[in-house]
Amino acid sequence: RGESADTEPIVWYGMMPHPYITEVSEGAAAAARDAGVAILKVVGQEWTQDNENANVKALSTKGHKAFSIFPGDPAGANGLFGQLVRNGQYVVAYGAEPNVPTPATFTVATDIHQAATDACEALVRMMGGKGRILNVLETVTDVNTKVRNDAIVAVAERHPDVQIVQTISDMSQVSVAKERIQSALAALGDGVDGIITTGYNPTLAAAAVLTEWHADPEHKRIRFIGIDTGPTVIEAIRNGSIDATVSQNPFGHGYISCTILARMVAGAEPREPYQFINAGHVIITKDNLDTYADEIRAITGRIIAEIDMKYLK
Amino acid sequence: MSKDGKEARALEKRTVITGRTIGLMTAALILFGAIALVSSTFLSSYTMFVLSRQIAFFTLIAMAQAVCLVVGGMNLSVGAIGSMCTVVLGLSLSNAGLDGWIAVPLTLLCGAIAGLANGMLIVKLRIDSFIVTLSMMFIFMGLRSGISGGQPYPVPTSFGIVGQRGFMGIPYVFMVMLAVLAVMSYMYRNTVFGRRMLATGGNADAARLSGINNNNMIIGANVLSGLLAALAAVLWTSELGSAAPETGDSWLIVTFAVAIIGGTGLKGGVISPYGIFMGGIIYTLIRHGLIEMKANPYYMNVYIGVLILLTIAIDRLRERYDER
Amino acid sequence: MSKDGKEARALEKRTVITGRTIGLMTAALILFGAIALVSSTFLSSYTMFVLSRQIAFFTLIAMAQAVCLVVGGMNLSVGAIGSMCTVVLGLSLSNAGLDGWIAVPLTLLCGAIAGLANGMLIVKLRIDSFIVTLSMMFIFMGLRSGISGGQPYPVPTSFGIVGQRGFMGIPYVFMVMLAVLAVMSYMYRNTVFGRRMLATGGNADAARLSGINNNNMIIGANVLSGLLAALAAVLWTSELGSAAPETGDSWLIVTFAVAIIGGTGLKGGVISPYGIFMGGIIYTLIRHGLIEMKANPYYMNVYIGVLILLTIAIDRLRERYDER
Amino acid sequence: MLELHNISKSFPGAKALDGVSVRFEPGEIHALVGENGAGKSTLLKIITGLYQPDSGEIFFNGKPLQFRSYRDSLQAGIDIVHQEIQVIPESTVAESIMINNLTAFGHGGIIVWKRLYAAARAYMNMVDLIIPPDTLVKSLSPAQKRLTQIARALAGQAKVILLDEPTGALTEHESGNLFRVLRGLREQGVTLVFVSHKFEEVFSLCDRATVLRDGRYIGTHPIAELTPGSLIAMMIGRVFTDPHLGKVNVNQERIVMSVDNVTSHGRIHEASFDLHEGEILGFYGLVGAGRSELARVLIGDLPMDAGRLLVNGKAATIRNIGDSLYRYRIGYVTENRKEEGLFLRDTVRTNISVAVWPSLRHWLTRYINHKAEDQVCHDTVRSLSIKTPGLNQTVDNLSGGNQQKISVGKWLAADCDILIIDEPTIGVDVGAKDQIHHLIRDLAQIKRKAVILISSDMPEIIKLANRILVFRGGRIAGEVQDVDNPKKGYPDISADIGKFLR
Ligand SMILES: Nc1ncnc2c1ncn2[C@@H]1O[C@H](COP(=O)(O)OP(=O)(O)OP(=O)(O)O)[C@@H](O)[C@H]1O
Ligand SMILES: Nc1ncnc2c1ncn2[C@@H]1O[C@H](COP(=O)(O)OP(=O)(O)OP(=O)(O)O)[C@@H](O)[C@H]1O
Ligand SMILES: [Mg+2]
Ligand SMILES: [Mg+2]
Repeated sequence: RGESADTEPIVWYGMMPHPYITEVSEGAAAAARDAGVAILKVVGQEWTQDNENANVKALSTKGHKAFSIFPGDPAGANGLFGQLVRNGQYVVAYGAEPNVPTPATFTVATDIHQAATDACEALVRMMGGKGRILNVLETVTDVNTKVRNDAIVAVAERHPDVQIVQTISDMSQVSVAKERIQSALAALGDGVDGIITTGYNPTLAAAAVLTEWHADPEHKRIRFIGIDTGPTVIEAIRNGSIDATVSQNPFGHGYISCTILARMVAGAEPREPYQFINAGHVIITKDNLDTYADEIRAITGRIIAEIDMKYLK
Repeated sequence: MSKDGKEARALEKRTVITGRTIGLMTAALILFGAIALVSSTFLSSYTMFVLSRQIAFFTLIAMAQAVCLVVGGMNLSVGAIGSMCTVVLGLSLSNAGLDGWIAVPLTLLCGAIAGLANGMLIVKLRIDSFIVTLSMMFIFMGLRSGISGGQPYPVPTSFGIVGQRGFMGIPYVFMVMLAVLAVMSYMYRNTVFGRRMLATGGNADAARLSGINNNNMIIGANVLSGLLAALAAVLWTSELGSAAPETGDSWLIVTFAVAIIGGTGLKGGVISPYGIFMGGIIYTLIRHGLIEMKANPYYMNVYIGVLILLTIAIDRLRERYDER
Repeated sequence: MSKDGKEARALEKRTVITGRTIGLMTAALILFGAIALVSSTFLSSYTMFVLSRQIAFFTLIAMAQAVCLVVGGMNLSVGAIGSMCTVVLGLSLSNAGLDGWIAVPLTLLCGAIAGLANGMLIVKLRIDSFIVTLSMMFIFMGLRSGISGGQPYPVPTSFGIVGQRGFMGIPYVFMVMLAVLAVMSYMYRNTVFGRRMLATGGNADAARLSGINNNNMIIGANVLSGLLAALAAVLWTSELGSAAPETGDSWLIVTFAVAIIGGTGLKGGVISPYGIFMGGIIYTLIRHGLIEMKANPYYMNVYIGVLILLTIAIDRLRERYDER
Repeated sequence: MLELHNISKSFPGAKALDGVSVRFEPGEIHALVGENGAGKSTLLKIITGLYQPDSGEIFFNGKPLQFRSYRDSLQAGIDIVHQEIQVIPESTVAESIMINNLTAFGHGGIIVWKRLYAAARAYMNMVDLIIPPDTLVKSLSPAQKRLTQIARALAGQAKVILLDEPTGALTEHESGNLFRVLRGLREQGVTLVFVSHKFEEVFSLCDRATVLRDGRYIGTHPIAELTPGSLIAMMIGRVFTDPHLGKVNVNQERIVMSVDNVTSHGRIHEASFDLHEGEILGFYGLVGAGRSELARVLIGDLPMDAGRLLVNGKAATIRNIGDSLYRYRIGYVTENRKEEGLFLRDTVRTNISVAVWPSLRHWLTRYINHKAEDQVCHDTVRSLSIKTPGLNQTVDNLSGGNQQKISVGKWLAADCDILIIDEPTIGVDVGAKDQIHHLIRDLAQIKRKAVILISSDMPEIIKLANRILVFRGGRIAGEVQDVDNPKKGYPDISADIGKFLR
């Protein structure tokens, strides 16, 4: 296999241009700086395993040694990872955990079940321990959706006065999400006390819908928690149109995964064949708007500090 | 002489509200009535506001598709143009800090230019519009991703007025759409440009042999399509309160579904703007009705598919029945 | 004289490889050479293995589209059928624990039935294939989401052999595709069914008046399309090592791009399986070449769009030049 | 004055025009005649900028013309009525007529329909097209579509009008009307070029005639100096005699098809007749009389709502054309070759063999035998003298007449027992017409088939048929027998037919 001097040892792969991916890539770039290795950053065209396979397979022919990859389809990605590993290349998954067992050596991700549970508990607290929840899921072809839904249902069951009044799904675009959330709100009227969204697009859409909803003084206050951040979401929290969102440490996904790969390329060995690294999450409300970034950075710092004790030898 | 006058009126009448449009109206009314019966919140002003805005939006993007279908082509890049225009709007409002009165015309211009590019490529390279707009879809989508990096642009709150407010419970967006409808309907009935576009779509060879410059008609239709897509993007940005680059990603299939439910022929030469409006209403009501009924979200698409098929099948049966 | 002689022979002989296919071959060769020149890893056996499997996959799904284009229709539900078949395959292998030898025929049958449903609706309701398959796309996609809940199904490792291995550096998948190509090419040249499908697509009225049952041809083409989509889904599942419900989500545009680059007419009546194969090669090489060149990933779609357009434009120019 | 100098034009596999020079004067009706494929349509298309010549020059009133498009030609005052009917289905008749000057009927691009209709009606009256001006073109009969096109050319007020077989779909009445209009235009100094294969028309209407043969200019002569014989000789390069076809030998004993009170709602009312072996049965009637529709009912393409059909004495249920062709061996040659007869973008081979594929299958492998297929095609091409460079030629590239021969040839190849032939010689030159006539005749006489011949060309139907059914308003109005009796003259028979038309 030809390996020219300018072949970067590490490839960081993002699904497609997307705010989450952009933040992760910043983490990857920071890791490259801090570890002093060259990292090739590649971003695909579609959020599908197909597209990822086509692109990564093309890359795998080029003599790179290690890959940091988002598993588009947690089961399907294992096929891709297996091929890379068989080809003698290291793989670290970031952002979501592939189905276990997996050929990848590490996963750096938010514990989505925990994050969804925490978010839903936070929503229940905001609703004062009782009320009706509109559960907004993002896609129907993503296993994480099911994990999140299970977590939310479990929280609702723990609180006798809380019920999920309707679940809506299948909205991988903001426009569709806005339409569906609006429709549900229109259909349920005052029958909703809280909304939880567990995807980026519905969160963006819900922020817009609720901003509009709360602009009408006759409408009752609907509590809300979303996931992921974006300028409009942060702005809506700041001006009180929505209550909270969960930040998933995307910077850390990129930074930690690439740092580990850099060590492995330099010769470090994993302590276990496979480990999950919880990159942590933080609930953002009006109170910690200006400090949440530091909280997340602190989590990342803690993980990096423990790398040699817990993950590598 | 008076006979001609009557005929002229007959033509105008026939083309404003055709039999098909009446059929669609009936379908829309039945849907409306059915939902109103089962839902207590359906007739609330919030619901009406939200739904009419949705209808306006679907109708506009379907028009952007229909104007290309009319000349016998199609525009697969309609959503991509919408996305790109959103980025242009976001850039001008947010990064360049331009005023809306400058940013919006700029965005519309961008849409028109994108449509012009489509049209020029179709006629100059003499390649099917399907292929050209498919390629251009890639290109426009790439441009919007490259320029924006996928990040939405914040827009000033004042920019949200048109998209989020209304007058007497009627959203401004809906009024804009009605105005566009009226103009389009008039254009296809009474202007030389409109009639010629219909002729080109009806039979391009015959149109050419009648001295019509088909190329100009095709270019014109594509510019119009780009313009309408840009307009939809502007209204959508205003409604959302931020310029999201992925704006047009879900448009493509909707535009076809609505335009076709609305009776626009895929073979060209036929359009009914009011029919498309009805198509927008039916499509919106189908989707809203499913949520009202708390349809299993995982099976949602099945119901949507079946209902689209049913609507069109009933419409065709009616038509065949009428022909007797 | 000798020129006339050559022309006369050309007008007399039946050819498997048309002038257009040769043009496409040249384009593919040039692309291949260009990438080989700039990349040191391109000619490695691993690269060839990976790329040829990709080519096989693109070619198969494009064929699934092309067989419908041939009869003058299209199949927008090709990816949705692929998705649904993946779910059926996953269910039979994983939940029902069936053997591959039973699960695969079952999956192919499911694809054929889906195609049959498309075909029956098109001919019975006499609705355009565009509308029917658009609605059916919703329905199939809803079914696969509803049944699977988005959950991929694990499949036994042994099931991965066909998709992941090869013989003498040639993936089994590629061989399957070559076999399919040969059968298709033979069918359209030599069988009554194949040639009648071409006739139906060329001019449905003339075909009807020549005693051809167009409805049967349309149904047949749709069944074939469903079958090919199911086959692609099976191979893809084998390659991926799991039955992922979202399998077909990205197929639609690829099928059109590859089929059209490969010279399949959008108006029906024209197909060249080997041309589609060349289309698959060109499309794969374009995508691979862009990665080889480390093209700015955010603008990737722009380059893909430009290259598709260029390929087709050059092909058309060549054609027009040939006509002189 | 329109002058052509040394015009040449080649297509792949055909030299359509070879150094043609000709002059068309104002105030004359100039006939352009020649066999199928002689280059007449090509010449007219070059004059109007639809094709660019390979070489040569055109002068109009002394100035050189360099048309880049048809619109330039219109602007210069030169218009054309095409051989092939091309319409815009969803537009109104008035609009189609006025399409070149829509802008003249409104302000700033907005149409005033009332004025448009009034103006269009004048031209419609001129060509005797008496229907509401807002009728949609798609609902017109072929003849009405043709009249619409002629009205459009008149409305253009052109100084030169080129008419390429304008009377193709018209009846004598409509043609006669058209000729009056053309003579009027001649008085106004308009230059008229008239292409026709019908000699009666050429001789009664035109002032001079130019003959083309195989793309070459043969000569221009005043009509007065010509006879049909000399004109044909110029066209085909030899002396031509129309042999008398003689009596049709019908086997009265054997009824191959019996039509009993067949009704199709709104189309055909209680049609009954018998068809015998070896018979050529003519269907005559004015445009829209229902002849073609009855044919379509018989082959199962239109529903039969009442009545019975017996084929070879047995009741036949024919649901589609597949049934009629493969079970009952009934064929139908359409009158509308472009839309229904041919696969224009496909090869000559496919077009000829499409209806015989099943029988060409290899006995074992069941795949179409290429050798047998090519044999069938070559035979057909030869027996009909179809002018094509090869079996792979795209049919679109053949001349109108050769296309018509292929449309008929397909059904000859299919070897049906009963063949319904609808307007077999529309746009076919005399030579080819004669060939097709002989083929139809041989079909009945030598191959002992039964033929139904639908034709609006009275001489043709009288020449071939032994019996003629006259149609009016969807009914069989009457029957003229003994048509092939050599003792009966053309005037007698046409008078008999005329009785039933009123
Ligand atoms: N577009 C074309 N491509 C290729 N060949 C063509 C084309 N148009 C005409 N030809 C050829 O040019 C020759 C002249 O055709 P043209 O149509 O001018 O004949 P015509 O005299 O009008 O015959 P007809 O009486 O049958 O209409 C024919 O051999 C024909 O096959
Ligand atoms: N009076 C009429 N006015 C307008 N259209 C008519 C009229 N009568 C029939 N038609 C239409 O004209 C077409 C030709 O009719 P049909 O084929 O039955 O008649 P035909 O006797 O075969 O005449 P043709 O010479 O036109 O073939 C049909 O489509 C029919 O609907
Ligand atoms: Mg001609
Ligand atoms: Mg007829």
